[in-house]
Amino acid sequence: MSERKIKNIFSQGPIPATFIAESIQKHSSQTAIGGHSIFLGQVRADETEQGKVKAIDYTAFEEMALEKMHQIREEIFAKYPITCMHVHHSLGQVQAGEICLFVFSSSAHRKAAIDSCNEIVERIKAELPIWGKEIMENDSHQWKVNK
Amino acid sequence: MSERKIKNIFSQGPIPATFIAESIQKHSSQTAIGGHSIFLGQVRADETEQGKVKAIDYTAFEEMALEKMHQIREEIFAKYPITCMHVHHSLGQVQAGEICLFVFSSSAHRKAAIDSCNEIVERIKAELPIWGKEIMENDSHQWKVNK
Amino acid sequence: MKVELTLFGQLADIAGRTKFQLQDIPDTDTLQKKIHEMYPEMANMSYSIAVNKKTIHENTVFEGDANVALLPPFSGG
Amino acid sequence: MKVELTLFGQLADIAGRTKFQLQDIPDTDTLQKKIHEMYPEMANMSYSIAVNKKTIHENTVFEGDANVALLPPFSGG
Repeated sequence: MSERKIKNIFSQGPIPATFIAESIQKHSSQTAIGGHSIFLGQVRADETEQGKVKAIDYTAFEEMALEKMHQIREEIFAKYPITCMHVHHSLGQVQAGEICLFVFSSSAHRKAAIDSCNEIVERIKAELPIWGKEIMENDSHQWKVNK
Repeated sequence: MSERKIKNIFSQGPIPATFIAESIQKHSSQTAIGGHSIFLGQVRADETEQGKVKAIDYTAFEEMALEKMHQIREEIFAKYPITCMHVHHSLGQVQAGEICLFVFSSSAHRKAAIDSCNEIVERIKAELPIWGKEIMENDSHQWKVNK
Repeated sequence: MKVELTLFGQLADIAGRTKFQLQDIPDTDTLQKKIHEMYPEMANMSYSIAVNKKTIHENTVFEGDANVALLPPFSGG
Repeated sequence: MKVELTLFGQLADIAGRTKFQLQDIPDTDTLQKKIHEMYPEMANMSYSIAVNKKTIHENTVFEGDANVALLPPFSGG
Protein backbone atom coordinates (compact mmCIF):
# COMPACT_ATOMS: atom_id res chain seq x y z
CA MET A 1 0.00 0.00 0.00
CA SER A 2 1.28 3.42 -0.89
CA GLU A 3 2.08 6.21 1.52
CA ARG A 4 -0.01 8.71 -0.39
CA LYS A 5 -2.70 10.28 1.74
CA ILE A 6 -6.36 10.20 0.82
CA LYS A 7 -7.05 13.56 -0.79
CA ASN A 8 -10.36 15.37 -0.81
CA ILE A 9 -11.73 15.92 -4.31
CA PHE A 10 -15.03 17.56 -3.35
CA SER A 11 -15.88 21.21 -3.00
CA GLN A 12 -19.19 23.01 -2.72
CA GLY A 13 -20.58 24.64 -5.89
CA PRO A 14 -18.98 25.20 -9.30
CA ILE A 15 -15.24 25.08 -9.98
CA PRO A 16 -14.11 28.62 -10.92
CA ALA A 17 -11.90 29.20 -13.96
CA THR A 18 -9.54 31.14 -11.69
CA PHE A 19 -9.02 28.00 -9.60
CA ILE A 20 -8.04 26.13 -12.76
CA ALA A 21 -5.60 28.92 -13.67
CA GLU A 22 -4.01 28.79 -10.22
CA SER A 23 -3.63 25.04 -10.51
CA ILE A 24 -1.91 25.41 -13.89
CA GLN A 25 0.30 28.22 -12.59
CA LYS A 26 1.51 26.11 -9.64
CA HIS A 27 3.08 23.65 -12.09
CA SER A 28 5.47 26.20 -13.58
CA SER A 29 8.07 25.27 -10.96
CA GLN A 30 7.95 21.64 -12.10
CA THR A 31 10.25 21.94 -15.08
CA ALA A 32 10.34 18.19 -15.79
CA ILE A 33 6.78 18.49 -17.09
CA GLY A 34 6.33 18.79 -20.86
CA GLY A 35 2.58 18.32 -21.23
CA HIS A 36 -0.62 18.87 -19.28
CA SER A 37 -3.91 17.25 -20.17
CA ILE A 38 -7.06 18.75 -18.67
CA PHE A 39 -10.66 17.62 -18.82
CA LEU A 40 -13.48 19.88 -17.68
CA GLY A 41 -17.07 18.76 -17.26
CA GLN A 42 -19.58 21.56 -17.81
CA VAL A 43 -23.29 21.40 -16.94
CA ARG A 44 -25.38 21.28 -20.12
CA ALA A 45 -28.78 23.02 -20.45
CA ASP A 46 -30.30 19.88 -21.96
CA GLU A 47 -33.87 19.91 -23.22
CA THR A 48 -35.59 16.98 -21.50
CA GLU A 49 -39.16 15.72 -21.33
CA GLN A 50 -39.36 17.36 -17.92
CA GLY A 51 -38.15 20.73 -19.18
CA LYS A 52 -34.85 22.53 -19.74
CA VAL A 53 -32.02 21.82 -17.30
CA LYS A 54 -30.95 24.93 -15.38
CA ALA A 55 -28.62 23.28 -12.85
CA ILE A 56 -27.39 19.96 -11.51
CA ASP A 57 -27.40 19.28 -7.78
CA TYR A 58 -24.60 16.83 -6.92
CA THR A 59 -24.52 14.50 -3.93
CA ALA A 60 -21.98 11.80 -3.18
CA PHE A 61 -21.26 9.00 -0.77
CA GLU A 62 -18.18 11.00 0.10
CA GLU A 63 -16.11 8.59 2.20
CA MET A 64 -16.61 5.75 -0.25
CA ALA A 65 -15.92 8.04 -3.24
CA LEU A 66 -12.68 9.29 -1.67
CA GLU A 67 -11.49 5.75 -0.90
CA LYS A 68 -12.30 4.68 -4.45
CA MET A 69 -10.61 7.77 -5.89
CA HIS A 70 -7.53 6.99 -3.81
CA GLN A 71 -7.42 3.51 -5.31
CA ILE A 72 -7.86 4.91 -8.84
CA ARG A 73 -5.05 7.39 -8.16
CA GLU A 74 -2.72 4.61 -7.02
CA GLU A 75 -3.52 2.52 -10.08
CA ILE A 76 -3.06 5.44 -12.48
CA PHE A 77 0.32 6.33 -10.95
CA ALA A 78 1.38 2.69 -11.24
CA LYS A 79 0.26 2.49 -14.88
CA TYR A 80 1.46 5.81 -16.35
CA PRO A 81 4.73 7.75 -15.97
CA ILE A 82 2.96 10.91 -14.82
CA THR A 83 4.33 13.65 -12.60
CA CYS A 84 1.08 14.57 -10.92
CA MET A 85 -2.68 14.30 -11.14
CA HIS A 86 -5.44 16.42 -9.63
CA VAL A 87 -9.17 15.78 -9.48
CA HIS A 88 -11.90 18.16 -8.31
CA HIS A 89 -15.63 17.46 -8.33
CA SER A 90 -18.47 19.74 -7.30
CA LEU A 91 -21.10 18.99 -4.69
CA GLY A 92 -24.37 20.91 -4.41
CA GLN A 93 -25.76 23.10 -7.15
CA VAL A 94 -23.86 23.86 -10.33
CA GLN A 95 -25.66 26.05 -12.90
CA ALA A 96 -25.75 25.29 -16.63
CA GLY A 97 -22.51 26.61 -18.17
CA GLU A 98 -20.53 26.15 -14.96
CA ILE A 99 -17.73 23.61 -14.38
CA CYS A 100 -18.48 20.55 -12.19
CA LEU A 101 -15.43 18.36 -12.88
CA PHE A 102 -11.74 19.22 -13.27
CA VAL A 103 -9.22 16.48 -14.05
CA PHE A 104 -5.59 17.50 -14.54
CA SER A 105 -2.73 15.18 -15.41
CA SER A 106 0.90 16.10 -16.21
CA SER A 107 3.93 14.25 -17.52
CA ALA A 108 7.28 14.73 -19.25
CA HIS A 109 5.86 13.59 -22.60
CA ARG A 110 2.34 14.20 -23.78
CA LYS A 111 1.13 10.63 -24.26
CA ALA A 112 1.10 9.68 -20.58
CA ALA A 113 -0.69 12.90 -19.59
CA ILE A 114 -3.35 12.50 -22.29
CA ASP A 115 -3.97 8.77 -21.81
CA SER A 116 -4.07 8.96 -18.02
CA CYS A 117 -6.41 11.97 -18.06
CA ASN A 118 -8.86 10.10 -20.31
CA GLU A 119 -8.74 7.00 -18.13
CA ILE A 120 -9.27 9.01 -14.94
CA VAL A 121 -12.36 10.69 -16.43
CA GLU A 122 -13.84 7.36 -17.53
CA ARG A 123 -13.20 5.80 -14.14
CA ILE A 124 -14.64 8.76 -12.23
CA LYS A 125 -17.84 8.53 -14.23
CA ALA A 126 -18.11 4.74 -13.88
CA GLU A 127 -16.80 4.10 -10.38
CA LEU A 128 -17.37 7.02 -8.04
CA PRO A 129 -20.64 7.06 -6.05
CA ILE A 130 -21.77 10.51 -7.13
CA TRP A 131 -25.25 11.46 -8.29
CA GLY A 132 -26.48 14.44 -10.26
CA LYS A 133 -30.05 15.65 -9.93
CA GLU A 134 -31.04 17.78 -12.91
CA ILE A 135 -33.06 20.81 -11.81
CA MET A 136 -35.35 22.12 -14.54
CA GLU A 137 -36.31 25.72 -15.24
CA ASN A 138 -39.82 24.82 -14.06
CA ASP A 139 -38.27 23.51 -10.81
CA SER A 140 -39.16 19.88 -11.47
CA HIS A 141 -36.21 17.51 -11.31
CA GLN A 142 -34.92 14.18 -12.56
CA TRP A 143 -31.91 12.06 -11.72
CA LYS A 144 -29.20 12.18 -14.33
CA VAL A 145 -28.01 8.95 -15.95
CA ASN A 146 -24.44 8.67 -17.30
CA LYS A 147 -24.07 7.12 -20.72
CA MET B 1 -14.32 25.79 -49.17
CA SER B 2 -15.63 26.96 -45.82
CA GLU B 3 -16.43 30.52 -44.88
CA ARG B 4 -14.38 30.39 -41.69
CA LYS B 5 -11.69 33.03 -41.59
CA ILE B 6 -8.03 32.22 -41.13
CA LYS B 7 -7.36 32.80 -37.43
CA ASN B 8 -4.05 33.81 -35.93
CA ILE B 9 -2.69 31.25 -33.47
CA PHE B 10 0.62 32.96 -32.67
CA SER B 11 1.46 35.32 -29.88
CA GLN B 12 4.77 36.58 -28.54
CA GLY B 13 6.15 34.88 -25.41
CA PRO B 14 4.54 32.40 -23.01
CA ILE B 15 0.80 31.76 -22.73
CA PRO B 16 -0.32 33.01 -19.30
CA ALA B 17 -2.54 30.83 -17.08
CA THR B 18 -4.90 33.81 -16.76
CA PHE B 19 -5.42 33.75 -20.53
CA ILE B 20 -6.40 30.09 -20.29
CA ALA B 21 -8.84 30.91 -17.47
CA GLU B 22 -10.43 33.69 -19.54
CA SER B 23 -10.81 31.33 -22.46
CA ILE B 24 -12.55 28.74 -20.25
CA GLN B 25 -14.76 31.41 -18.66
CA LYS B 26 -15.95 32.63 -22.07
CA HIS B 27 -17.53 29.23 -22.71
CA SER B 28 -19.93 29.46 -19.77
CA SER B 29 -22.53 31.08 -22.02
CA GLN B 30 -22.41 28.06 -24.36
CA THR B 31 -24.70 25.78 -22.42
CA ALA B 32 -24.79 23.07 -25.10
CA ILE B 33 -21.21 22.18 -24.11
CA GLY B 34 -20.76 19.24 -21.73
CA GLY B 35 -17.01 18.68 -21.91
CA HIS B 36 -13.82 20.59 -22.58
CA SER B 37 -10.52 18.95 -23.39
CA ILE B 38 -7.37 21.03 -23.01
CA PHE B 39 -3.77 20.26 -23.85
CA LEU B 40 -0.95 22.49 -22.65
CA GLY B 41 2.63 22.19 -23.81
CA GLN B 42 5.14 23.32 -21.19
CA VAL B 43 8.85 23.94 -21.79
CA ARG B 44 10.96 21.27 -20.08
CA ALA B 45 14.34 21.98 -18.46
CA ASP B 46 15.87 18.95 -20.19
CA GLU B 47 19.44 17.96 -19.45
CA THR B 48 21.16 17.70 -22.83
CA GLU B 49 24.73 17.14 -23.96
CA GLN B 50 24.95 20.87 -24.55
CA GLY B 51 23.70 21.75 -21.05
CA LYS B 52 20.42 22.30 -19.26
CA VAL B 53 17.60 23.90 -21.24
CA LYS B 54 16.51 27.24 -19.76
CA ALA B 55 14.17 28.37 -22.56
CA ILE B 56 12.96 27.61 -26.06
CA ASP B 57 12.97 30.29 -28.75
CA TYR B 58 10.19 29.60 -31.25
CA THR B 59 10.10 30.74 -34.85
CA ALA B 60 7.56 29.84 -37.52
CA PHE B 61 6.86 30.24 -41.19
CA GLU B 62 3.78 32.09 -40.03
CA GLU B 63 1.70 32.45 -43.20
CA MET B 64 2.20 28.82 -44.16
CA ALA B 65 1.49 27.65 -40.59
CA LEU B 66 -1.74 29.65 -40.43
CA GLU B 67 -2.93 28.29 -43.79
CA LYS B 68 -2.11 24.76 -42.66
CA MET B 69 -3.82 25.32 -39.30
CA HIS B 70 -6.88 26.59 -41.14
CA GLN B 71 -6.98 23.38 -43.15
CA ILE B 72 -6.55 21.26 -39.99
CA ARG B 73 -9.36 23.23 -38.33
CA GLU B 74 -11.69 22.57 -41.27
CA GLU B 75 -10.89 18.88 -41.25
CA ILE B 76 -11.34 18.56 -37.48
CA PHE B 77 -14.74 20.33 -37.61
CA ALA B 78 -15.79 18.03 -40.45
CA LYS B 79 -14.67 14.92 -38.57
CA TYR B 80 -15.87 15.59 -34.99
CA PRO B 81 -19.14 17.02 -33.61
CA ILE B 82 -17.38 19.75 -31.65
CA THR B 83 -18.76 23.13 -30.66
CA CYS B 84 -15.50 25.03 -30.85
CA MET B 85 -11.75 24.71 -30.94
CA HIS B 86 -8.99 27.15 -30.07
CA VAL B 87 -5.26 26.91 -30.67
CA HIS B 88 -2.53 29.22 -29.38
CA HIS B 89 1.20 28.81 -29.94
CA SER B 90 4.03 30.95 -28.64
CA LEU B 91 6.67 32.66 -30.74
CA GLY B 92 9.94 33.99 -29.31
CA GLN B 93 11.34 32.97 -25.96
CA VAL B 94 9.43 30.78 -23.52
CA GLN B 95 11.22 29.92 -20.27
CA ALA B 96 11.30 26.40 -18.77
CA GLY B 97 8.06 25.89 -16.82
CA GLU B 98 6.08 28.27 -19.03
CA ILE B 99 3.29 27.30 -21.43
CA CYS B 100 4.05 27.38 -25.18
CA LEU B 101 1.00 25.57 -26.62
CA PHE B 102 -2.69 25.74 -25.68
CA VAL B 103 -5.22 23.54 -27.50
CA PHE B 104 -8.84 23.71 -26.37
CA SER B 105 -11.71 21.68 -27.80
CA SER B 106 -15.34 21.55 -26.58
CA SER B 107 -18.36 19.41 -27.36
CA ALA B 108 -21.71 18.26 -25.98
CA HIS B 109 -20.29 14.87 -25.03
CA ARG B 110 -16.76 14.25 -23.87
CA LYS B 111 -15.53 11.81 -26.52
CA ALA B 112 -15.52 14.32 -29.40
CA ALA B 113 -13.75 16.95 -27.30
CA ILE B 114 -11.07 14.50 -26.10
CA ASP B 115 -10.45 12.78 -29.45
CA SER B 116 -10.35 16.01 -31.44
CA CYS B 117 -8.02 17.68 -28.94
CA ASN B 118 -5.57 14.78 -29.20
CA GLU B 119 -5.68 14.80 -32.98
CA ILE B 120 -5.16 18.57 -33.14
CA VAL B 121 -2.07 18.29 -30.91
CA GLU B 122 -0.59 15.50 -33.04
CA ARG B 123 -1.22 17.40 -36.25
CA ILE B 124 0.22 20.66 -34.89
CA LYS B 125 3.44 18.88 -33.94
CA ALA B 126 3.70 17.02 -37.26
CA GLU B 127 2.41 19.53 -39.78
CA LEU B 128 2.96 23.12 -38.69
CA PRO B 129 6.23 24.77 -39.81
CA ILE B 130 7.36 25.84 -36.34
CA TRP B 131 10.84 25.42 -34.89
CA GLY B 132 12.07 25.49 -31.33
CA LYS B 133 15.62 26.46 -30.51
CA GLU B 134 16.62 25.22 -27.08
CA ILE B 135 18.63 27.85 -25.19
CA MET B 136 20.90 26.35 -22.55
CA GLU B 137 21.87 27.82 -19.19
CA ASN B 138 25.39 28.27 -20.59
CA ASP B 139 23.83 30.22 -23.53
CA SER B 140 24.73 27.59 -26.12
CA HIS B 141 21.79 26.39 -28.18
CA GLN B 142 20.51 23.47 -30.22
CA TRP B 143 17.49 22.95 -32.46
CA LYS B 144 14.78 20.87 -30.88
CA VAL B 145 13.59 17.70 -32.62
CA ASN B 146 10.02 16.44 -32.09
CA LYS B 147 9.68 12.73 -31.44
CA MET C 1 -27.17 -7.17 14.98
CA LYS C 2 -27.96 -3.75 13.62
CA VAL C 3 -27.86 -2.48 10.05
CA GLU C 4 -27.38 1.25 9.59
CA LEU C 5 -28.79 1.95 6.14
CA THR C 6 -27.97 4.95 3.94
CA LEU C 7 -29.88 5.73 0.76
CA PHE C 8 -28.72 7.95 -2.09
CA GLY C 9 -30.22 9.67 -5.09
CA GLN C 10 -33.61 8.51 -6.25
CA LEU C 11 -33.73 5.82 -3.56
CA ALA C 12 -33.63 8.50 -0.86
CA ASP C 13 -36.40 10.37 -2.71
CA ILE C 14 -38.60 7.25 -2.65
CA ALA C 15 -37.93 6.48 1.02
CA GLY C 16 -38.31 10.13 1.97
CA ARG C 17 -35.25 9.80 4.18
CA THR C 18 -31.51 9.16 3.74
CA LYS C 19 -30.77 7.06 6.84
CA PHE C 20 -32.52 4.50 9.02
CA GLN C 21 -31.76 1.42 11.06
CA LEU C 22 -32.98 -2.14 10.73
CA GLN C 23 -32.56 -4.86 13.38
CA ASP C 24 -32.00 -8.59 13.09
CA ILE C 25 -30.99 -8.72 9.45
CA PRO C 26 -28.49 -11.55 8.91
CA ASP C 27 -27.41 -10.86 5.33
CA THR C 28 -27.84 -8.62 2.31
CA ASP C 29 -30.40 -10.84 0.56
CA THR C 30 -32.67 -10.60 3.62
CA LEU C 31 -32.04 -6.86 3.74
CA GLN C 32 -33.05 -6.41 0.11
CA LYS C 33 -36.21 -8.45 0.62
CA LYS C 34 -37.12 -6.30 3.61
CA ILE C 35 -36.45 -3.07 1.70
CA HIS C 36 -38.56 -4.16 -1.24
CA GLU C 37 -41.44 -4.98 1.15
CA MET C 38 -41.13 -1.49 2.62
CA TYR C 39 -40.71 0.25 -0.74
CA PRO C 40 -42.10 -1.92 -3.56
CA GLU C 41 -41.01 0.68 -6.14
CA MET C 42 -37.37 -0.15 -5.39
CA ALA C 43 -37.83 -3.78 -6.47
CA ASN C 44 -37.84 -2.63 -10.10
CA MET C 45 -34.93 -0.28 -9.75
CA SER C 46 -31.31 -0.87 -10.55
CA TYR C 47 -28.94 -0.18 -7.66
CA SER C 48 -25.85 -1.65 -6.08
CA ILE C 49 -25.15 -2.37 -2.42
CA ALA C 50 -22.08 -1.31 -0.46
CA VAL C 51 -21.31 -2.97 2.88
CA ASN C 52 -18.90 -0.87 4.95
CA LYS C 53 -18.07 1.16 1.83
CA LYS C 54 -17.23 -1.85 -0.36
CA THR C 55 -19.53 -2.80 -3.22
CA ILE C 56 -20.68 -6.42 -2.92
CA HIS C 57 -21.51 -8.70 -5.83
CA GLU C 58 -23.25 -11.58 -4.05
CA ASN C 59 -25.17 -12.25 -0.85
CA THR C 60 -23.05 -11.13 2.09
CA VAL C 61 -23.51 -12.23 5.69
CA PHE C 62 -23.15 -9.45 8.28
CA GLU C 63 -20.51 -10.17 10.88
CA GLY C 64 -21.66 -7.70 13.51
CA ASP C 65 -23.19 -4.27 13.01
CA ALA C 66 -22.90 -3.04 9.46
CA ASN C 67 -23.15 0.18 7.48
CA VAL C 68 -24.99 -0.55 4.28
CA ALA C 69 -25.53 1.91 1.45
CA LEU C 70 -27.90 1.55 -1.48
CA LEU C 71 -26.37 3.17 -4.55
CA PRO C 72 -28.34 4.05 -7.69
CA PRO C 73 -26.38 4.11 -10.98
CA PHE C 74 -23.64 6.74 -10.68
CA SER C 75 -23.94 10.00 -12.57
CA GLY C 76 -20.97 12.08 -11.49
CA GLY C 77 -18.82 14.19 -13.76
CA MET D 1 12.83 34.05 -63.42
CA LYS D 2 13.61 34.86 -59.84
CA VAL D 3 13.50 32.65 -56.76
CA GLU D 4 13.00 34.38 -53.42
CA LEU D 5 14.41 31.94 -50.91
CA THR D 6 13.58 31.83 -47.18
CA LEU D 7 15.50 29.66 -44.74
CA PHE D 8 14.31 28.55 -41.29
CA GLY D 9 15.80 27.05 -38.16
CA GLN D 10 19.20 25.44 -38.46
CA LEU D 11 19.33 26.14 -42.21
CA ALA D 12 19.20 29.88 -41.52
CA ASP D 13 21.98 29.44 -38.93
CA ILE D 14 24.18 27.72 -41.51
CA ALA D 15 23.53 30.28 -44.24
CA GLY D 16 23.91 33.15 -41.77
CA ARG D 17 20.82 34.75 -43.31
CA THR D 18 17.11 34.03 -43.61
CA LYS D 19 16.38 35.39 -47.08
CA PHE D 20 18.14 35.75 -50.40
CA GLN D 21 17.39 35.69 -54.11
CA LEU D 22 18.63 33.40 -56.85
CA GLN D 23 18.26 34.04 -60.60
CA ASP D 24 17.70 31.68 -63.51
CA ILE D 25 16.65 28.63 -61.55
CA PRO D 26 14.16 26.58 -63.61
CA ASP D 27 13.06 24.02 -61.01
CA THR D 28 13.50 22.79 -57.43
CA ASP D 29 16.07 20.10 -58.28
CA THR D 30 18.33 22.77 -59.80
CA LEU D 31 17.68 24.98 -56.79
CA GLN D 32 18.70 22.24 -54.36
CA LYS D 33 21.87 21.50 -56.31
CA LYS D 34 22.78 25.19 -56.23
CA ILE D 35 22.09 25.45 -52.49
CA HIS D 36 24.21 22.39 -51.72
CA GLU D 37 27.08 23.91 -53.74
CA MET D 38 26.77 27.11 -51.71
CA TYR D 39 26.34 25.33 -48.35
CA PRO D 40 27.73 21.77 -48.55
CA GLU D 41 26.62 21.13 -44.95
CA MET D 42 22.99 21.26 -46.08
CA ALA D 43 23.45 18.33 -48.44
CA ASN D 44 23.47 15.98 -45.46
CA MET D 45 20.54 17.59 -43.71
CA SER D 46 16.93 16.60 -43.77
CA TYR D 47 14.55 19.35 -44.85
CA SER D 48 11.46 19.82 -46.96
CA ILE D 49 10.77 22.43 -49.62
CA ALA D 50 7.72 24.65 -49.87
CA VAL D 51 6.94 26.47 -53.11
CA ASN D 52 4.55 29.36 -52.58
CA LYS D 53 3.69 27.93 -49.13
CA LYS D 54 2.87 24.41 -50.38
CA THR D 55 5.15 21.53 -49.54
CA ILE D 56 6.33 19.72 -52.67
CA HIS D 57 7.16 16.04 -52.89
CA GLU D 58 8.91 15.87 -56.27
CA ASN D 59 10.81 18.14 -58.64
CA THR D 60 8.71 21.19 -59.38
CA VAL D 61 9.19 23.53 -62.34
CA PHE D 62 8.81 27.25 -61.54
CA GLU D 63 6.19 29.00 -63.62
CA GLY D 64 7.32 32.56 -63.06
CA ASP D 65 8.85 34.08 -59.94
CA ALA D 66 8.54 31.83 -56.91
CA ASN D 67 8.78 32.03 -53.15
CA VAL D 68 10.62 28.99 -51.92
CA ALA D 69 11.15 28.05 -48.29
CA LEU D 70 13.51 25.45 -46.91
CA LEU D 71 11.97 23.81 -43.83
CA PRO D 72 13.95 21.73 -41.32
CA PRO D 73 11.98 19.05 -39.44
CA PHE D 74 9.22 20.78 -37.43
CA SER D 75 9.52 21.08 -33.67
CA GLY D 76 6.54 23.13 -32.56
CA GLY D 77 4.39 22.45 -29.52
